[in-house]
Amino acid sequence: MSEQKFIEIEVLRYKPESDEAPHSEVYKVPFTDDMSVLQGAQYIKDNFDGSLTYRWSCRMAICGSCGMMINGVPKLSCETFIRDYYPNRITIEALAHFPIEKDLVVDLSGFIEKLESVQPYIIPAEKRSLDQGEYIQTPAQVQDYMQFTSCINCTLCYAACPQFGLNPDFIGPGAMALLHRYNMDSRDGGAEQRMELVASEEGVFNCSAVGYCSEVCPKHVDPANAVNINKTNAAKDYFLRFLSPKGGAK
Amino acid sequence: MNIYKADVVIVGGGGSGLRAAIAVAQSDPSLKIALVSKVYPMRSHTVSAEGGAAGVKRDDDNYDLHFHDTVGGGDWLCEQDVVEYFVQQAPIELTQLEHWGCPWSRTPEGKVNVRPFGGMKIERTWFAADKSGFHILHTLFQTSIQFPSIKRFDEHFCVDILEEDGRCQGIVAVEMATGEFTMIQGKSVIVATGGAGRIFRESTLGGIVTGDTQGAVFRHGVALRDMEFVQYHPTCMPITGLLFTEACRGEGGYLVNKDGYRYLQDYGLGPIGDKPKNKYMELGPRDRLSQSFYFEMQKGRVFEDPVLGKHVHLDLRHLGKERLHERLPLICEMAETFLGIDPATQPIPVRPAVHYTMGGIATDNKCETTLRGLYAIGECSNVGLHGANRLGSNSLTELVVFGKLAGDEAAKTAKSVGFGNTDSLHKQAEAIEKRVTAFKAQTGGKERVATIRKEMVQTMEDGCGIYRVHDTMQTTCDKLAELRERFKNVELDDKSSVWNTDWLTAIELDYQLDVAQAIAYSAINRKESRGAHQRLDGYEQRDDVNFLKHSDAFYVQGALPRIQYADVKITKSQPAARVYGAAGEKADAERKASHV
Amino acid sequence: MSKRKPYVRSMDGWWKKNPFFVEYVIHESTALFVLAYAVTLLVGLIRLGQGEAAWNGWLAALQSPGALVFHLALLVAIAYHAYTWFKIMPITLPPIRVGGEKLSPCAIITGGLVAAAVASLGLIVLVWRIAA
Amino acid sequence: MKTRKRSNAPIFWGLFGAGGMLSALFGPALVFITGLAVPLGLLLPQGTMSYPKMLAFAQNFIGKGFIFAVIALFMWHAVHRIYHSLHEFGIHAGMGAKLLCYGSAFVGTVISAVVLLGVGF
Ligand SMILES: Cc1cc2nc3c(=O)[nH]c(=O)nc-3n(C[C@H](O)[C@H](O)[C@H](O)COP(=O)(O)OP(=O)(O)OC[C@H]3O[C@@H](n4cnc5c(N)ncnc54)[C@H](O)[C@@H]3O)c2cc1C
Ligand code: SF4
Ligand code: F3S
Ligand code: FES
Repeated sequence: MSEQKFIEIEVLRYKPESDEAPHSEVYKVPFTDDMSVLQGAQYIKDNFDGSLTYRWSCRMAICGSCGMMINGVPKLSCETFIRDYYPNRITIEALAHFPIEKDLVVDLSGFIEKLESVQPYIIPAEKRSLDQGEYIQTPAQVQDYMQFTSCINCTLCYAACPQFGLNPDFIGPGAMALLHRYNMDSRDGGAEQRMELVASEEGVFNCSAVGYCSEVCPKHVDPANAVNINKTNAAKDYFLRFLSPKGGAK
Repeated sequence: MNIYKADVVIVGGGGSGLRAAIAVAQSDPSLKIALVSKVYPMRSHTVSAEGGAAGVKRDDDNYDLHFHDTVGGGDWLCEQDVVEYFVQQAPIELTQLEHWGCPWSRTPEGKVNVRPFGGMKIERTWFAADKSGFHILHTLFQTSIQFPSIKRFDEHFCVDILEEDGRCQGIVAVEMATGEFTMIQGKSVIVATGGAGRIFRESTLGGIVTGDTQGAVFRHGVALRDMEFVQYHPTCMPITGLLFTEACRGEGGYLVNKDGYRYLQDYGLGPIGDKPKNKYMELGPRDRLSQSFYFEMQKGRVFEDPVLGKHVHLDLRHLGKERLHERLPLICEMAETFLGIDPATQPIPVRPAVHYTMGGIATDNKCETTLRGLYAIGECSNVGLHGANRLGSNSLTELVVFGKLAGDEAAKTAKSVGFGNTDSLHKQAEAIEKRVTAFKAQTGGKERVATIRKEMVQTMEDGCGIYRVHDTMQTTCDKLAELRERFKNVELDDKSSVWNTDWLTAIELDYQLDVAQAIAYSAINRKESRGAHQRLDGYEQRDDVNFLKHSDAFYVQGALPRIQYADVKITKSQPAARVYGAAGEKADAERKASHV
Repeated sequence: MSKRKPYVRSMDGWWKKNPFFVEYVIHESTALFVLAYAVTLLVGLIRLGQGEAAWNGWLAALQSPGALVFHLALLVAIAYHAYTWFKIMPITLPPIRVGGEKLSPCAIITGGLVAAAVASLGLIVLVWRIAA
Repeated sequence: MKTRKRSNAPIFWGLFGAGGMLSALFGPALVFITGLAVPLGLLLPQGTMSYPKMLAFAQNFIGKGFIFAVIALFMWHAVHRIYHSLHEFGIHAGMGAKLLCYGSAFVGTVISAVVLLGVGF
């Protein structure tokens, strides 16, 4: 047996019912090389303090629940490995820019509202009945939007975006990626309807192209690209609506 | 306690729950729907499904073939009328998903493409790269947003159902963010809470796949059916149990033992062809593959590693980097992140892990349980589709086919009955609140939730593994009884209200212990080998005389579950030997010959 | 009554918390230099409008050591601005497909930098040709 | 659904983008020419920016346009970023800051236009 290795994990704890503000606590956790930071947190919960609270489920970087600030960087804790930090201390904290509900759990209701507001469903360009079978979509047409379908709603990009931190009303990178996904789908004809949101005061112009959102995105969605392409779209729409009577939203 | 009234209450925001919600919303926009889920719907475990969803698509395929694959795969424990309905609805529902935006992978002409899958005779698995479940779930969730009649209760934990006058009349849920209780009164209730695989130790399943709601329903006198059938997936990552999809084998991957030998040919799955052939070798059904691993292990022909333990290799190298990255991007990513392996140059260590619970809340062929007004769908249910062994890619399709059916049925029911008596239901709900809140008040015991859970999952793995014998199953039963006792001494670390997951896991565990008992007792009582239930203690053969039957476990307060047997509906496929590989082909030919 | 009490963290000093943000703030602050240069040119333009003497005065002022150091700083800052401008270009452009393949971010950045190099060289050569 | 106010950012954002691109393409070379090469007499011929030459340049249609674009757009680019930076550093000076930032670019634009028109064609 090789010697048991230990890592120090510093957790930003916050118990709303007894704490005024968050504070740090350090735990010494035994680990093996295949252990993720999420498993580190689970170890703490199972063995030291059952009140430690965090979200998780799939453990395979697909459900989007387990985002945390790990040494200041937004990451999925289930695919971040303790071995990569050893022998230094790991600090974990609730995702930045969101209100902390308890320990590592943040309030996501604002994000969910945004996600709902982008009309993230096919608004058919052309209605088709089920007997007519599937819509024809060539692999190239699929490629136009596929990248933006990969978003797992993990909100790491929100924790990365200072503009969202400064203005929580900003629709933000993740929701815009989803909006763009539908706009780019050949089956969809809803781009005009969605323009109202894109071009609004909560819309894309809050983004100053910091770009960190795309940097941290675990699924390579490139939400910064979705936001910024839509600045151009919104600008076009803005100027075109003076020219053509029906161009764009109100 | 808050009170909310909805026509249809749906518990579970996974693929099946969402599909049902949309069905209700579309059938009548005036029906109010409450969709309750302990996680945001897009976190549901459907998200993890990789391979795809089965439905007849190609010209050379037909319903009959899908039917026979399913029934044979299920070792004839399937309800055949249910399977028939299923195979016919499958392509319709999968096309519906396409219309809602699901990014199915396409052929060069722009039509939906299909891939081969274990146990399926013909390519009929619709897929969206290797993130099929992810795309299905997000498509359904996003589609559901357009229906204003669906009121979501996200991150609300359902602690029990309400029953009065022989009908299910609603549920009680805890809002996780506040710890507050809400009674959601309904005219009909659909349970869509997913599987129970987390009752086992090494599993491919997410932390939410706990099976607690099955336990709640169980306590209301509804049977848990065929619980002994637990599917082990043959290709999982050692330790974490993370899944490498069957599509790896569908695309042509090999399973080799430590001698580099494709050992499946020794277990009735050969011979090896020069191309992957459906139902041969690696494309055999999951139970067979997992069982072969077990024997290889007995023979000492598997790899052993101090960290990874016993395993074999899933070899994808011959597929080439390009094809791997196009068809199996998630697999490449997972192997890279979790194991530091590039599947294009190195074989992947794999072993079997618990993956699916065939058993579940017993329903009729319209998804209704014996408790009127209560429906169950998806992995938590047992409508009779999978029998003793589920074929890969049938369950994603099950979600949409039976989600739709249950939604339509529950909508009909909701329109035909009125609301029950709110006051008396409220009293019931308050009693439930009192019961589950009591966990927090319990002091003085020194048991930890985590410890009991750990022992439960270990004993389930020991006793109800790939192969089973009476003595270890008995040990498991005894251990579960002991844990039941010890559970009374649990003391929580966290007694607060806001986001108290310590408390919620205790509620979960309480129910899980019941479900675990249902599994163990169903298993020990089935004295034969069928599908995923394989015994080595004198019951190695299938016994159609005594056990061509569903086992129904009933809850008995303070005592062991009662196991009863029910007939299987057989319409057109009489039980036959379940054979694969060359033997399977021969049997198929014989069957055909005898039909004409 | 709900016992929730979400805690909102302050954004103070956010830009110090991550090297990525530090870089962002630095490249954003190059705007000050661009403004300073624009004002310098504007002054020059006004002097030009005021006649030859005024113009020559401005030209002379540019030769002062202070002005030279100032312009050296401007050059560094504005060159950095140009570099970062192209560095974020991949996120601002719609996907460009060449023969079905998406152009890589690296190719876009290189393309931008090459364009800037060509433009600069072109400008210098042009000025040189006109002047000669 | 809640009604949303349309942002009028496209105007400023458009100017910002144009100025950013122009300054990225030509900025370094311009600084080099006007601030270093000419004052130090490097590389370029003597009298590159002599009064007659510059006057002619400013009177020429293309030259006028170039000078105007460089000064005005550089300014719009810069003030837009500065305005945003104020917000980023937590200085929410509101309308005042906005007026000051964009106002100065506006004034600069007007002055350069007036001068450029003044030098004749
Ligand atoms: C790794 C993996 C890969 C798979 N691949 C395939 C495949 O390729 N093809 C295929 O056909 N099948 C596959 N499966 C199986 C299939 O994905 C599942 O059977 C199916 O997704 C289950 O869906 P569901 O709707 O029943 O439940 P889930 O998606 O698990 O959803 C359960 C829902 O119930 C909610 N819930 C549970 N308990 C409570 C409670 N107490 N209170 C409130 N809400 C609650 C949860 O929040 C969740 O929303 C795979 C499974 C796994 C694990
Ligand atoms: S865009 Fe990327 S980072 Fe943002 S929510 Fe989606 S997956 Fe997460
Ligand atoms: S980090 Fe924020 S500012 Fe824009 S590019 Fe990304 S949304
Ligand atoms: S646990 Fe699902 S993304 Fe990490």
